[in-house]
Amino acid sequence: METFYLALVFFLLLNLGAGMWRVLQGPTAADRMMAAQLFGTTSVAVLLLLGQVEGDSALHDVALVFALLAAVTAVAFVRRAWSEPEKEHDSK
Amino acid sequence: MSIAILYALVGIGLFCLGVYALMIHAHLLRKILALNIMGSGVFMVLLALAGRTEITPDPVPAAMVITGIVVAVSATALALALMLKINAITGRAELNDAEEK
Amino acid sequence: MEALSLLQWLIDGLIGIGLLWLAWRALFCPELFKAIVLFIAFGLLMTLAWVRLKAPDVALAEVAIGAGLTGALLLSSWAKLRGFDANKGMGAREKNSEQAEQKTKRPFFHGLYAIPLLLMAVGLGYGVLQLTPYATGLSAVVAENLDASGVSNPVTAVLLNFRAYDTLLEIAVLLLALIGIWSLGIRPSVREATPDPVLDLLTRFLTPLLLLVSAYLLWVGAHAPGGAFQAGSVLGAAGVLLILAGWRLPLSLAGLPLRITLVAGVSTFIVVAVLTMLGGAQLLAFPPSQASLIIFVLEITATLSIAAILAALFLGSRPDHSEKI
Amino acid sequence: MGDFLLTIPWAVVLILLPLVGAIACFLWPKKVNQLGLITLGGVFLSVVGLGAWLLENGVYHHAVGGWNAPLGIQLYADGLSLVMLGITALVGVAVSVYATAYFDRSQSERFWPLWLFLLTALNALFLSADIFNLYVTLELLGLSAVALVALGGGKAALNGAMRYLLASLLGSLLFLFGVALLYHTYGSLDLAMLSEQVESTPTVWMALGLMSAGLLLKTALFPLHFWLPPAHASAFSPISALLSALVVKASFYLLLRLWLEIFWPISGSVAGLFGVLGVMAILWGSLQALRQTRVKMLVAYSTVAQIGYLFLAFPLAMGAGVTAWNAVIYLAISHALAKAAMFMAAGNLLRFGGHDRIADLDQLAQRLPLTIAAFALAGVSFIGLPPSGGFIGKWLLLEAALMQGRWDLAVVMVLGGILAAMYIFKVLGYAFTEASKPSKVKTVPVRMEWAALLLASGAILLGFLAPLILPLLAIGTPFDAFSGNEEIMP
Repeated sequence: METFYLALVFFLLLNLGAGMWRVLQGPTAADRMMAAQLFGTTSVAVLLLLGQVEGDSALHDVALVFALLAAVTAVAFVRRAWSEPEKEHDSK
Repeated sequence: MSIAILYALVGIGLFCLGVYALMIHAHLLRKILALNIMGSGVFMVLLALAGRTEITPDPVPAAMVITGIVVAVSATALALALMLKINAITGRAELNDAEEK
Repeated sequence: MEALSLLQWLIDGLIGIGLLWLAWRALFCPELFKAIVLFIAFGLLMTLAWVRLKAPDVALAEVAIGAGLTGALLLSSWAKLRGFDANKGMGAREKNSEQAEQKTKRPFFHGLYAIPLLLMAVGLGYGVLQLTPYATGLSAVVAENLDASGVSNPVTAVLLNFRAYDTLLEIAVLLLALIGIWSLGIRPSVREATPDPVLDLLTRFLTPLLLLVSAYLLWVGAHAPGGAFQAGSVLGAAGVLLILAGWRLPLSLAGLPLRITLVAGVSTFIVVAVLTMLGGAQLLAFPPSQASLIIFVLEITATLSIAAILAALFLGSRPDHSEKI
Repeated sequence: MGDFLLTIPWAVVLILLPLVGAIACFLWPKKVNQLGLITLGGVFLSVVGLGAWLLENGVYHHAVGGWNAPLGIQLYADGLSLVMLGITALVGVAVSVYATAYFDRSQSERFWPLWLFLLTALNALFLSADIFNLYVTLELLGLSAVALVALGGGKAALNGAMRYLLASLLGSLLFLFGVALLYHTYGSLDLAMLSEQVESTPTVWMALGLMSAGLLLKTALFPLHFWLPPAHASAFSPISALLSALVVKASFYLLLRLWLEIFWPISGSVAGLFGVLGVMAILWGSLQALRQTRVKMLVAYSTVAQIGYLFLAFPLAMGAGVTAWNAVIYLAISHALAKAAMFMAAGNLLRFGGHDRIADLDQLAQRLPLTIAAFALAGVSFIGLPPSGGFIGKWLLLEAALMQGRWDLAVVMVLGGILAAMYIFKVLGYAFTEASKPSKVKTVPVRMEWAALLLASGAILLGFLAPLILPLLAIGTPFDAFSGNEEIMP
């Protein structure tokens, strides 16, 4: 079972790589931010799995805080950095 | 080689990347990012090397890293505020040597 | 078993490479916004690394402070940089300055920097590899004295009892950073937050949750990962959320009451220090029988102060001045 | 009564009192001047108390939290810490009195909390014997110093503050890296424990290199001095005085402690490098000072040069031990007094004429005699003329150099003195002549003139006090450990 969980963790980490590609490619700021959010969500899953593997319930707390703080960062992005949605295309 | 050493080496890599970026970038936000990444590198070395053990890891480096993270966020906040102030006055978020003469 | 250990290595290798790659891209990709997003992702991956290194206390602190608040601070500062530019009618300013940045890059000279740094990296790596394979840390001493510390989580014991003096100075550093920022006299950003129904709903839902989690972390810190810093930064995040939602501290509270909250953490430390010394003991020496109570009191005020300071750091200007302009 | 006073833990008071003062100033901005001056008075008395205690009992130890090393943090005070604390209190009182007249209402509200945080950091740093705790005090020191520089508010001050902040953070992180390596080698953060265990391994060398590099950057030794002149010259004058006199010395003190207590047994030979950098700092700093057209810039570059002298002691200590260390501490404290006085005098000039262009000083010798006298007296100490404190320091250093036949270093010391004379007289010369275009003048508060003059006289007086101060340095002498190794050194 442990091996299965760890394999799952590995798979999820590879997924993060895909998310990274989105952060780099954009093309809009929102795309990048969404990708970073996906990063957060996947990490929550990784944390829960690792918590299962190591039998450490503290990791559930980490996952919880992770999920909550990701929401705050997203709000910071929407409120502060994403004020002019139309002009935001930093095509590059 | 153990996992502790692996992470310690990653920490060294982060530290050196940070120093390099700190030196070559002109934009202050980049310099601040560079300092943060350097800091993460040092914290990683500090904590990773505590993992060279079979029993429960040493709590003292963990406490030191938590202290370090708090100090780092304080310094970052001050640096960002200073950067904004410089930008407000000079219109550029860069150090400007000519102004100092 | 073989597969298990291989998987462990693969996971750690992937995290390590991911960290280096993210750091590299965050530092050297041409657009600032992208760099910040990559840095936030870097912080998140850092959290996984701390977990792998069996330091959930640090992971909690990293995710709350390192990734969460620093990320919000960076995003907000970036937006303000653009805001300044826009006010001056230089919408394309950032692009220009970034192009300028590209132009001033002189690869030859930068290569000169890279060589000694590479040597330094190799040297440091060698130094680390020379260490004894087993740590000569303090875990044994900490475990021995844990019973007298008043808490059963060793990291909390170190932070609030064995090395409480560090923590005192550290809260002082936080307070100092805030005072330093206030003394810069930055005008608060003029742009008022427009009301947003979705955000209001989210805030209403998230704020109580953050409060609850903060209280939980504070309570759990005595015997499991958690404690004042983690609780304080989650509470501070609640403050950041409220600020983002357009909520402002009432003016009647923005003066002395706010300042008292900001200094409460460090002041409690000082009061406890003085009391212990008046009792004839050493500075910050807690009698074992009362240690857990003292630590709890210290943690509560520290949590409140840390939260207030972090939220105020995010605001970036004195709240009692903001209403005047 | 005397016994009761000796039971008060003065070292702890020295750390907590300024912190309480800073918080009080933050809470009640209307009363900052009174609160601040009371705090400074208390700190000064506490240093006296600690001195009395040390004379009575020898070295001071305090296990914070009741936990001994390696678990807990140790406070430690010997003669060296006492002298540094004393000079901090002395300069601190003078600058504080000066500041009450220099700053207006809103400026002093911002100045006082930051300055008291700086004082907390300095005192905590001089008293700590734990390398991680030292890292935290270094950060407290760096951030408060940067915030103080930024108070200036102008382009130059903000630029200087930012550069200073970046250099300071880089320095702290280098230091912390060294701390990490030392901790993982020996499992302890306590200076005394580390000094017993340290041996010559690659990891320890790495730690030594990182920590020294970080501290050298903070001390602004040539060629790492780039951040110092802009930061020190663009800050408000009392703040420049604090930075040049005290903050730079704090990281130097730490460097001295580390080398004397941890690294000395293994690394005597590398000290030669410090000597070379010291020589270059003296020459480069003095020549740059000579080229400056503004008084504050000149004084700031003079700091770069004077720091060079402090590093000459490292190579000399190999053969001349205690003499060299005494010399360097004497130089450090007389530089602290004289440089603070000089920056205050520069502040007076700025207040008086609204500028500090050297060429337009316009007969200030007649119009601001006290200030020019302060400048001249401080200059006497830099040049190293008898009977100043600078003279004693240089004399001891020359003696150490000649004892070992290091003629090269002796020549540089003399040359540095001549160059110092040239830049001091450059300012004084213009202060006696009439400028081509007279500028509007403002009155300078009497307090500001006297504060500068008294400190400058202190720098001269130090020359006479040598028989009193040198024995203080011998309390728990940190130089013993090193003289024990004297025979081992080639």
